[in-house]
Amino acid sequence: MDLVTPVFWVFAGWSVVSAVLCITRRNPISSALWLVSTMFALAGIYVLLDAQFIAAVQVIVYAGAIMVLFLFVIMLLNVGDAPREWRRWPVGLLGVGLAAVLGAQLMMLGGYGRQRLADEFSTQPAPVNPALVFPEGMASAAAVAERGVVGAVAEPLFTAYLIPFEITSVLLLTAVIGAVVLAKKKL
Amino acid sequence: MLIDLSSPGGAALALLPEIVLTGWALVVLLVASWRHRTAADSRYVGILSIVGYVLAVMATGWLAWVGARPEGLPLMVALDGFRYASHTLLLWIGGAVAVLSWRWLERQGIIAPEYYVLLMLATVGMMLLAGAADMITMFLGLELMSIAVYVLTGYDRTRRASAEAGLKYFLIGAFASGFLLYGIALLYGATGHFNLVLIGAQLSATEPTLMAKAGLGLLLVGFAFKVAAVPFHAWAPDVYEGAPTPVTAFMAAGVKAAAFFALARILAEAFPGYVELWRPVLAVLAVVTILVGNLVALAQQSMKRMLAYSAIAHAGYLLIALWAHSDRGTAAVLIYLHAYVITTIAAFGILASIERAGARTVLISDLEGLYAARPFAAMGLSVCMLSLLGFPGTFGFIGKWFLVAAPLAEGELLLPIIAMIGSGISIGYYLPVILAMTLKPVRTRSAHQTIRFPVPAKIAVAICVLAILVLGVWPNAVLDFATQEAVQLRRLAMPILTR
Amino acid sequence: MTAFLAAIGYEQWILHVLLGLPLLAIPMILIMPVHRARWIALTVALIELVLGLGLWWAFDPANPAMQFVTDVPWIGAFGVGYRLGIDGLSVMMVLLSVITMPLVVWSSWRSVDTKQRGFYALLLALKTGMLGVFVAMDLFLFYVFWELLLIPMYFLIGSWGSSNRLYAATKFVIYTFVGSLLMLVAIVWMVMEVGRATGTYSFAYEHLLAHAYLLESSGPWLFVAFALAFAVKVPIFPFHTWLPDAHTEAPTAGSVDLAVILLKMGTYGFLRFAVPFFPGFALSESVGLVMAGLAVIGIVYAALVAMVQPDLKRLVAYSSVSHLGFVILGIWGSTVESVQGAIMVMISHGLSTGALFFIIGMLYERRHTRKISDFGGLARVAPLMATAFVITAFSSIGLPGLNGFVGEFLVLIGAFGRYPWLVAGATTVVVFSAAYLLWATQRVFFNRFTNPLNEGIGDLNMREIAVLAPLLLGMVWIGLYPGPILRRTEGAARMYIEMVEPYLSETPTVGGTMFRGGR
Amino acid sequence: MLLGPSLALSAVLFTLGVLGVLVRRNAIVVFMCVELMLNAVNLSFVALAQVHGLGGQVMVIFVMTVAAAEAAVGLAIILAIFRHAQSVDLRQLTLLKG
Amino acid sequence: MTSLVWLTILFPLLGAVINGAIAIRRPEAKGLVSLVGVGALLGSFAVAIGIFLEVLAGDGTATRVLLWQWMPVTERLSIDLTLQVDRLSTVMLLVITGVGSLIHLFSVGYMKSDPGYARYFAYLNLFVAFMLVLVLGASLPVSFIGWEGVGLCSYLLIGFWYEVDANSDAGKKAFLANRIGDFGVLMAMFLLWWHVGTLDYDGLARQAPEVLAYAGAPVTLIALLLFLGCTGKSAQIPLFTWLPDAMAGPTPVSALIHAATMVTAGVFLVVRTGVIFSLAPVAMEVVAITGALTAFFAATIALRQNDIKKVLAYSTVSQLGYMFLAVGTGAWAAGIFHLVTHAFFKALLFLGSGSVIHAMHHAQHAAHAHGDAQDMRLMGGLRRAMPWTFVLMGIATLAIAGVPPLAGFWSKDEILAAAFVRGGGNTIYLVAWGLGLLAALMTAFYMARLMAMTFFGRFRGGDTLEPHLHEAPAVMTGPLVVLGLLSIVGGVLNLPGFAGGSHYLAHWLEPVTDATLPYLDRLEMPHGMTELLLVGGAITIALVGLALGMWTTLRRPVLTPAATPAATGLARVLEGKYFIDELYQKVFVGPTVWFSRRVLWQGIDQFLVDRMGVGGTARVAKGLGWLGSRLQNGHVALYLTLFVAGVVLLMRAVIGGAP
Repeated sequence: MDLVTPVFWVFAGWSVVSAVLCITRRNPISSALWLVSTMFALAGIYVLLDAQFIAAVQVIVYAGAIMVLFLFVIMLLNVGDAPREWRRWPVGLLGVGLAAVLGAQLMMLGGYGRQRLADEFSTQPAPVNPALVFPEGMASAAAVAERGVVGAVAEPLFTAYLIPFEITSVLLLTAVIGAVVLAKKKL
Repeated sequence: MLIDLSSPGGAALALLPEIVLTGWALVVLLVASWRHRTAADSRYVGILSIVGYVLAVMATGWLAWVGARPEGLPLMVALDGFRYASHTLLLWIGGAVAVLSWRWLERQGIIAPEYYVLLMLATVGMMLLAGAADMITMFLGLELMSIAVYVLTGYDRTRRASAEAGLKYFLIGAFASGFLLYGIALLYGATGHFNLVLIGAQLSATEPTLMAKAGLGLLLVGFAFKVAAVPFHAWAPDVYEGAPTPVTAFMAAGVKAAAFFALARILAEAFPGYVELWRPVLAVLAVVTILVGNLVALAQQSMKRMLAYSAIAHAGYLLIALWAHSDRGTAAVLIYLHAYVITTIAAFGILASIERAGARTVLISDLEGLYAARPFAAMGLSVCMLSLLGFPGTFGFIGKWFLVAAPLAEGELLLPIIAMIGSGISIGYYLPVILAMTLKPVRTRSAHQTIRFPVPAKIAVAICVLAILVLGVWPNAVLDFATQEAVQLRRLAMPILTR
Repeated sequence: MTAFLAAIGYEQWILHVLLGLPLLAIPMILIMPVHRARWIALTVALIELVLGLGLWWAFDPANPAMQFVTDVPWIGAFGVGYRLGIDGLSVMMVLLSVITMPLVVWSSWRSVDTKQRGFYALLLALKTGMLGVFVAMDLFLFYVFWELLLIPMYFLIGSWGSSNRLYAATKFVIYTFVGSLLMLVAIVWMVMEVGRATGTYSFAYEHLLAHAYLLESSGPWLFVAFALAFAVKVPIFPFHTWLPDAHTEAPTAGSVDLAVILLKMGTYGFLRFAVPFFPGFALSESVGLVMAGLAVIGIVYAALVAMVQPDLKRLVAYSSVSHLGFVILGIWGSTVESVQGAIMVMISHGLSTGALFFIIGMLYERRHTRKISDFGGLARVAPLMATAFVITAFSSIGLPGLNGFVGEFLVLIGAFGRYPWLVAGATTVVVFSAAYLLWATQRVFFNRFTNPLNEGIGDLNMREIAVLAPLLLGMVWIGLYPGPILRRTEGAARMYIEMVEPYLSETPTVGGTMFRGGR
Repeated sequence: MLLGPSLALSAVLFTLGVLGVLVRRNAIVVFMCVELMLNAVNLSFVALAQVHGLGGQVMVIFVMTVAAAEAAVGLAIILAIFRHAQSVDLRQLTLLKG
Repeated sequence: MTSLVWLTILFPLLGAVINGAIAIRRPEAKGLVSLVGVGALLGSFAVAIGIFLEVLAGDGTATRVLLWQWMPVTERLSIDLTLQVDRLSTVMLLVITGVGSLIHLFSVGYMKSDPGYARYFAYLNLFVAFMLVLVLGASLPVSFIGWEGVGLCSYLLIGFWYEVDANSDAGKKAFLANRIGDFGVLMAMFLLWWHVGTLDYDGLARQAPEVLAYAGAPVTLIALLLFLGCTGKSAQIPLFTWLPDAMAGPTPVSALIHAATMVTAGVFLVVRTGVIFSLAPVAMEVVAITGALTAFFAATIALRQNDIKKVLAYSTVSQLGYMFLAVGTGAWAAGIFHLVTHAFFKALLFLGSGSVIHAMHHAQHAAHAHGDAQDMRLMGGLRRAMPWTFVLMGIATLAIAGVPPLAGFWSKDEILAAAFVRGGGNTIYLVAWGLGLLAALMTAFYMARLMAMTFFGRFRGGDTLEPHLHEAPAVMTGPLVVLGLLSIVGGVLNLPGFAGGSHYLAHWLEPVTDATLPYLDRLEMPHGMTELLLVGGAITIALVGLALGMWTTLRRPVLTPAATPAATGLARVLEGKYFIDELYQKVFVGPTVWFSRRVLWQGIDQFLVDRMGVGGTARVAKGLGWLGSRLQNGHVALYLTLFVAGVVLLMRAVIGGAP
C-alpha cells in the first residue's frame, strides 16, 4: 500500500469539487478563484505523476499569470452576479444531459491501465510486458535521473520540438498584437 | 533534394516559406508601428505585405522546384507536393485578401495597419496547419491561424457586429480547440506519437482501440468545426456576416482550405487503417451539411449570409471527396478547393466593393440593376455564382465532376446523388442573385453610385474571374498538377505505413 | 457539289467552323457599334447556313456510322475529349439549326430594339450550344453544351421576354438544371464502371456505347437518371409545365429556338444515349409501357389543354408537348418506321411550330397582345398572314401533303405493332389537334372583326415573308417529297434498331398476325 | 501508475468544463470553463507521458502557451464587445442571427 | 393519255396557285381568275375524256402511274405517289371534272360580285385537285392526301364568308367531323399494314384474302374503321350533323363538294376497298343498315325544313344513305350508279336553288330589303320569274323522287332491288329495304314540298321585291341545262334488262368489283314478276309522295316565318333535327371542354403539377430553410448545445457501444 493512490484521490476529489463550484458559482470572481483551486489540485496530481516541472509551471504560469489576467478583466468590467432564471432550466437540463452522455463516453477511457494500453499497443498476443512495449517511458525516467526534472524536459523541447517551440513564439507575438489592437482604446 | 529535418538548418530550409512570411510580417510590423495613423500609411503597409506574399510564394516555388524531400521520416513538417500545392493556394488566398483589403479598410474607417501583419501571421498558421506532419505543429498552426483570425474578425471595432462575431468565433473556436486537443492527447496515448506517419503506422498495425477511436472522433470534431460542417457550423453564418468582408473571404476561403488540407493529410496518413470507422461519419456529416447548408441558404436575404451557408454546403461537397479516400478523392479535394477558393475570393471581392462604409450588410435585393450600372461587376459576380453552382464553362463545373467521380469510383452512389440534390437546391439561391443583378431594374437612381472598386482589387477579381472561366474550359494544367500532388500525399507515407 | 466539298476538305473543318463561328462573332458584336450587331449576326447566320447546307451533300446516306469524326484530347486526366461526329439524326438537327438561325435573326430585326448587342450575342451563343449538343460525341462535352444553353436562353427570356418573364426564365432554368443533375451522376458512374471493367476511363460516346452492356445491374438507375433529364427537356408529361411559361414569355426568337431546337434535344438524348445505352431496361415491357403510355397521355392531354388556352403562344406551347409525345412514342415503337417517324416529327415540328411562333411574334409586334380574344377577323386586314397561319396550322394538324403528316403517320404505323392500343389512343389526337388549332385560327383570323384596334394591323412585309417563306416551302416539300430526308435518316434509324433489337420483346411482324383470327 | 484514474479524472473535468460552457452565460466564465477543459486535457497528457515519454509533457507546455495566447486575445475581445454592449452576457449578444 | 393522268391534277392545282396569287395581289382581276379557274377545269376535263376513251378501248386492267416515291421508309414500308387509272377511277374522274367544270362555270355568274372571287376559285380549283388525288390514288395513303385535302377545301369553302361567326363554326365542325372519321381510316391503315403488309389497293385486293380470315375479327374491325371514315366524309349516322351546317358556304360549293363529289368519297372508298368489306359480312350489314337508317332519318328531317338549302342538304344525307345501302349489300355498281346520277340531279338542284337564292338576293338588294334569301316561306310563285330554273329544278325533282325514266329512278330502284334480294336471306337487309322504301316516299314528299313552296302559289317575300326577281344569266343557266339533260338521260348508263339495257355500268366496273366475288354471293337481280312488282311499287311510292307533297303544301297558304306558330310534338323534333346537334354539344363537346379546362389544365397542370408538385417542393425547401434560419437565433448557447449534441452523436458513431 503506497501513499500515492490515496493522495491522488484526495487531489482528485479536490479538483472535482473545485471544478463543480467553478461552474456553479454565480459570481465570476468566485468562479475564477475556484478554477485557480482546481489548478492547484491538478498541480498536485502532476507531482504524483512524475511531472514536477509541469506542476511548477502550472502553478506559476497558469494559476499565477493567466488566472490573474482573468480576475483583472472581471474586475475591470465589474461584472455582477448572474441572475437566476428559472425559464432557462430546460435548456440547462438539456446541456446537463448532453454533457452527461459525453462524460459517460469519455469515462470509458478510465478503464485504461498500463497493461491494457500495452496489450492494445502491441502486435503480440496479449498479455505483454508494458516495460518492453513502452521503452520511451523507461527512457524518460532514466533521463530525469540523469539530467534532472527540468533538464529532461528541456532537452527534447529544444531539439526534437524546436520547430513547435519557435511557432509558439510567433503565436504569442500574434496574441500580443491582437490583444493590443483590440483592447487599445484609440489606435 | 533531400532535407534532414532533424537538424535546425534542415528545418529552417523546410520551413522556408513560413519563415520568409513570418520574417516579412515582423518587418511589416516594424513599419506599421511607426506608420499607423493615416490612410496612406495603411495603404503603404498593405503594399508591403503583398510583397511578403510574393516572397513566400517564391520560397514555396523554390522548394517545389528543387523537389525537396525529407530524409527519412517527415518530422514536424511535410515535404511533399501536397504541401507545396496547399501553400501556393493559401499564400495566394492571403495575397488576394490583402489586395482586397487595400483601400477597403480605409474606406470603412479601419486605419490600423497591423491588420496586414495579422493577415500574414494567420497565413503562416494556415501553412503550418496544412503542411504539418505532426500533431503538435498542426495544433500550433491551427491556433496561430485561429487567434489571428479571431482578432481579424473583431477588427472593425467601430461595429458591434464585428466585435460580436469575434467573440462568438473565439468562444466556439476555443471550445472546439479543447476537443481537438483532447483528440490529440488520446491519439498520443494510443500510439505514443505525434507524428502523423508514425501514428498511421501504429494504427495500421493493430486492431482499432477504444482510445484511438475516441481520439479520432474528437479530432474529427475539431476539424468539422473548422470547416463548418453541420452541426458544428452554427458559428459560421454569424461570424461571416459580422466580420469585415475581406476577412470573411479569408475565412471562407483560407481557413476552410487549410482545414481541408490538414484533414486530408490526417485521414490519408494517420488513419488509413480506420477507413471503415471514419467513412460513415464523414458521409453523414457530408449529407447533413449539404442539405442544411443549401436549404438554409435558400432563406437568406443577405449576400454574406447566403454565401456563408453556401460555404457550409461546399464543405459538405468537399467531405464527399475526402470520403473517397483515394488519389482520385484527394485530387478532387485539391481541384474543388481551387475552384471554390478562387470563386469565393472573387465573389467577396466584388461584394466588398459594393459595401458602403458603416452600412448594413448587402442584401440580395440591393444588387438589383447592378448590371446596368456596373456591368463588369455584375458579370463577374454572375460568373462566381455560376461557378459555385457548378455550371459548365466555369471552374466550379470541373470541380463538380471530379467531386462526383471520386466516390463513384469507389462504387458509392448515394453521396454523389445527395451532392447533386444539394446542387439542385442551390440554384434556388444562386440564380436569384444573377436575376437581381441582370434582369431586375435599378431601384433608385443612386443605388450603385457608391461602389468603389480600387484598381488592385479590380485586377485581383478580374484575374479570379478569368481564371474561373479559363480553367473551366482548359483545366488541364491544374488537373495534372492536382493529380500528381494527390498521388504524392499517399505515396510518400506508404513505405513507412507498410513497413 | 460532293466533289467540290471533298476538294476543299470540307469534312475536316466543317463541324469546328459551325461551332466556332458564332462564338468568334460574339466579341465582334460587342466591339462594333450597336446598329451593326444584327448585321453581324445575320452574316454569321447566313454563312452558317451555307456551310451547314453543305452537309446535305457531304453527308453519305449510305454510311450509317458516325461521319466527320473528330477526336482531340481535351481534359486528358479525366478521359474527356473534344469529340465530334454526326450521323443521319444529327445531320438533320444541325440542318434545322442552321436554317432557323437566319430566320430568327431576321424576325428580330425590328422587334428587338433594346440592348441589341446582348441580344444578338446571346442568340449566337445559343446557336453554338445547340449545334454542340447535336454533334458532341463525348458525354462530358455533351453535358457542357446541354447546360451551357441555359444561360443564353435564360437571358433571352428574362431580358427580352414579356411581362411574366422572370418567373418563366427562372422556371425554365431550374427545371432543366435540376432535371439534368442526376444525369451528371449517371454519366460519371458509367465512365467509372466501364473504366473499372475495361481499364479505359473515357467519356467517348462510342467507347461507352460499346461497353454499356457491362452495366447490367446499374442500368435501370442510370437509365432513370438519363431519362429524367431528357424527359424534362422533351418535355414528357408530367414534366412539361415549364414549357408553356417559357414559350409564352420568351421573345419570338427565343420561342422559336426553343421550339425548333431545344425541345429536340431531349428526344435526341433518348435516341442517342438513354435508350441505346440501356436497351435492356429501357425497352423492357414495363418501362416501355410506361414511356409509351406517358407519351400518349402527353399527346392527348396536351392537345386537350391546348384547346382551352386563352393565350396563343401558350396554345402552341401545349401543342408542342403533344407533338413531342409522338417522338417518344416513335422511339419506343422500336421499329425502323417509327424511329424514322420520330425523327421526321422532330423536323417537321420544328418547321411548323417555328412558323407558328414567328407569326404569333409578328402579331405581337403589331398589337402587343397574344390573347386570342383580342383578335378576330384578321384575315380581312392581313390575308397573307392568315394564309401563312392556316397553312402552318394545317401542317401542325398533320394534314397529309404537308410535313406534319409524314412523321406522325410513320410513328403511328410503326409503333402500332408494339402498342396497338396506345397508338389508337394517340391517333385520337387527330381530332383534338384539329380542334384546338382550327378554333384558334377561327378566333384570330376568321369570325367577325370585332376589335377596332386591329384595324391598323398591316399585312406581312417583305422581311416577314422572307422569314416565313422558307418554312412554308419546307412544309410543302417535306409533305410531298420527304424521300431525301428519309434516306438520310434511315441509316441512323436502322443502326439504332439494330442496336436495340436483341433486347426487344418480340414485335409482331408485318403481314403476320396481330390478333388471333388472322390466317 | 494511476493511468486509468487520471484519464477518468481528466474526462470528468473535461465534461465539467463542457457543462460549464453550456450552462453559463457570462462570456468570461464560459471562457474560464474552456480553460478548465484545456487543463483536463493537460492531465491526460501528463498521465500518458508516464507511458510514452516526455513528449506529453512538452505538449503540455505548448498547450499552456496556447492558453495564455488565447487568454490574451479572448479577454481583449471580451473587452471590445463590452465597450459596445456594456455587458458580457452572451444572451444579449444576438445581433447576428438568421 | 393515261400516263398523263397527273395533268388532270396539275391543271387545277396550278389554277389554285395562280388564283391564290391573284387573290392576294390583285383580287379585282376577275376576268383572269375566271379564265384560269374554269380553264383549268376544262383542261382537266379534256384530259379526262382522253383517258376515258383510252380506258374504254382497254380491257379493264388498271394502269398505274408512278409520280415519285413519297415515303421510302424501309423496304417493307415504301409508299409511292402512284396514281391508278382503272374503270372506277375513270368514272369518278369524269364526274368530278365534268360536273366540276359546270359548277365552275356556274360560279362565274354566281360569285361575280363577291369580293373574294379569286380566293373562291383558288379554293375550288384546289378542291378539284385534291378530289382527283382521292379517286386516282393507288394506295390508301395517297388517297388519304386527297381525302384530307378535300376536307381542308371544304373547311375553307364552308367558312368562305368567314366574317360571320356561324360560317366559320360550320367549317370547323365539318372538318372535325371528318377528322373523327379519319381516325378510323388511319387505324384501318395501321391494321392493314401490319396484317397484310401493304396499303396498295392492288396489293390489298390480292393479299388481304390470303391473310385475313373471312369474317374474322381483324377484317371486321378494319372494315368498320374504314366505314367510320366514310361516315365522317359522307355524312352518315352518327357523323352527319356537319353537312347541313355546311350549307353556310356558297351554293355552288354545296353543289360540288357537299352533293356531287366530296361527300360521295366514302362510297367510293367502300367500293375501292370492296374486297375488305366483302370479307367482313358483319361490316357489310353495318354499312347497309347505317345507310338505310341515315336515308330514313335524314328524310324525316328534310320534311320539316324551311331553308331551301337545308332541305337539299338533308336530302343529300339521305341519298348518300342510299348509296351506302347499295354498297352494303354488295351492289357496288348500284352504289356508283346512284353516285353518278345523284351527282347530276343533286348538283342541278343545288345550282337551281343557287339560282333562286341569287335571284332573291338580288331582289332584296335592289329593293334595299333585308331578309333570309334562303327561306322558302318567303318565296313562292317563282316559276313565273324564273322559268328556266323552274323547269330544270322540276326535272331534278322528278329525278330524285324516282320517276321514270329519269336518272334517279334507275339507280334508286336498283339499290332497293338489291336490298330486297339480300333481304331474302338476311332480315337486316329486309329492314333496310323497308327503310329505303319509306325514305323514297318521303323524298318525293319533301321535294314536292320544296317545289311547291318555291315555285308555286304566290310570292310571299313582299311586294317590293317581286318586280326585281329575274332569271339568272346564261352563264348560270347554261350549266343547269346541261345538268338537266344529264339528269334525264343519266339512267342509260346502267339500264336494267327490262328497260332494254344490260347493266352496262355494272359490267364496266367488273374488273374492279370482281375481286370481291369469291366472298360475296352474287346478287341475282330479281326478274319477271318480282322485278315488275318492285318497279311498280317504287313508281307508285314516288308518285304518291309527289302528289302528297304538292297537295299538303298547296292545300293552305304557307305561313311566313313571323306567322309560323311554334311547332310541337313530332314536328318540333323534326324541325329541331332530333336535337342531335344539341345532344352532341351536351354529351361530347361541352364536357370535353369543361374537362380540359377545369380538370386537366387548371386541375392537373396548374394546381397539381405546378402549384403542388413543383411549387410545393420549392415551398417545402424554402420552409425548411426558413426553419433552419430561425434556429440560427444568434444565441451562442444554442450553437454550443448543437455542437455538443454533434459531438455526442459523432463519438457514439466512432467508438460505438457507448451510450
